[in-house]
Amino acid sequence: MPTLHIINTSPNMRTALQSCLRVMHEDDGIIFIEDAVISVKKDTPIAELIKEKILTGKCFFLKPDLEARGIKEESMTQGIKLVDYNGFVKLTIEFYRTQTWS
Amino acid sequence: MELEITKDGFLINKEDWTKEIAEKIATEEGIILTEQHWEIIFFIQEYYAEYSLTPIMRILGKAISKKLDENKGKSRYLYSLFPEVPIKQAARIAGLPKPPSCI
Amino acid sequence: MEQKTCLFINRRSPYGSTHASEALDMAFALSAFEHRVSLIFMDDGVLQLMRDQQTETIGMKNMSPSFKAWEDYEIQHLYVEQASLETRGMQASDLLLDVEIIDSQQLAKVIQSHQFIFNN
Amino acid sequence: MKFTIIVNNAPYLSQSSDTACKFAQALLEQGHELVQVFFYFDGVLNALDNSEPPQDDRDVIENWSKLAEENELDLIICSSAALRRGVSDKLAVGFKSDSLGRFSKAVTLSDRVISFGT
Repeated sequence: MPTLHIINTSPNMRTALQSCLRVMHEDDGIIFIEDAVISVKKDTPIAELIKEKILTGKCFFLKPDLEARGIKEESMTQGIKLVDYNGFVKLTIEFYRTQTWS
Repeated sequence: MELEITKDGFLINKEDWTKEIAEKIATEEGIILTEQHWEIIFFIQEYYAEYSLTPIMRILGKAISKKLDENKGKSRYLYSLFPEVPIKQAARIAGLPKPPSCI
Repeated sequence: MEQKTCLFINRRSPYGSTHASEALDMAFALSAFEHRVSLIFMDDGVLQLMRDQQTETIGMKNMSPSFKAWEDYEIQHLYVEQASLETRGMQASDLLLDVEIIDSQQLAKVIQSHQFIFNN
Repeated sequence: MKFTIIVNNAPYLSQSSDTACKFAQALLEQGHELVQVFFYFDGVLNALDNSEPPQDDRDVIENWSKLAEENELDLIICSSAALRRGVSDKLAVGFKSDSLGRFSKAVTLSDRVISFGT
């Protein structure tokens, strides 16, 4: 029964993402919201860190938070998935439980 | 000497507590302390000293059942001694802080 | 009443913020109200279980004795992540309780065996 | 699906309360049930009455109040977290102060419990 991990802080400031990756199961998903959306940028150390997760197709980003921060599609790592609030709700149903990391 | 108490009548410094003060507070609560009361009062004082906690009713009852006597942990027994709100009244008489209202 | 399995993941150091102590209040309450609650300590959260906490000089209530009441509150398990201890130069003997020390893979399994996760 | 949402952060300093409110709105629009929104830690500050944000920015507290009114929601602030922070007498529309016991009941009834913030 996979978990949806919700990351809400920037991986450049906090260790939430690193801790999450350490204890997550391979079937789990991650959604990056709020300040965590900076993790979307391609060719960065963070992009490298989440590379495998992206390959499984279970890396999601909250689009309104990307837009708010002016992050353009062409600067994003390929393979990530964008969702709006409706999509976010659907993910929390698709996955069995959620775990928030700050 | 004027005792320092909170607006709810709980002792501010638990070092101020004496058996006489306990009796005075009990009178205010309309309770005359018997040996049975003292047993519970000492129990929650010891509990607080060990865990820095005044547990909620169900947990206290269980702890009393385990450590004192099965029947004494029953809420009927505790209510017979402290008829309003056992935890709150017993804590006040024992000179402990007001238990967290949340739980 | 349907009982749920609830897991608290404690990642914050005590005293620097209120996370540790208020999270414990919530965990104890959910457990006292019949849910099946376990606690995991990882990252700086392992500091919550450090022995010999002396809080008089910072003027805050010492929260560490309360952990010892975990059995009274029917907390199911207390887990500590090995890697988090190592990173902080700590070992089992630094802790005030006998806890289950588990590695990161085991921790992932523990998460999977719970319905609701609370992060603090 | 039955949801319980936990809001752990105060309004404004963090985005969490905004996100939680938008999430709540979306799930209600999809026809799901929101059993309870529970405010804990500094999240209880979301219930402060009389906040007056600048006119040209969003009003976080009012957004919650509106959502509660339109959907007859329970916005519950934890009474002991609130007491500690001086949030007691007058609460914003839709908010009620109650115990962790009330929250525990919501957990019982829910299929999903989702935390925002901390």
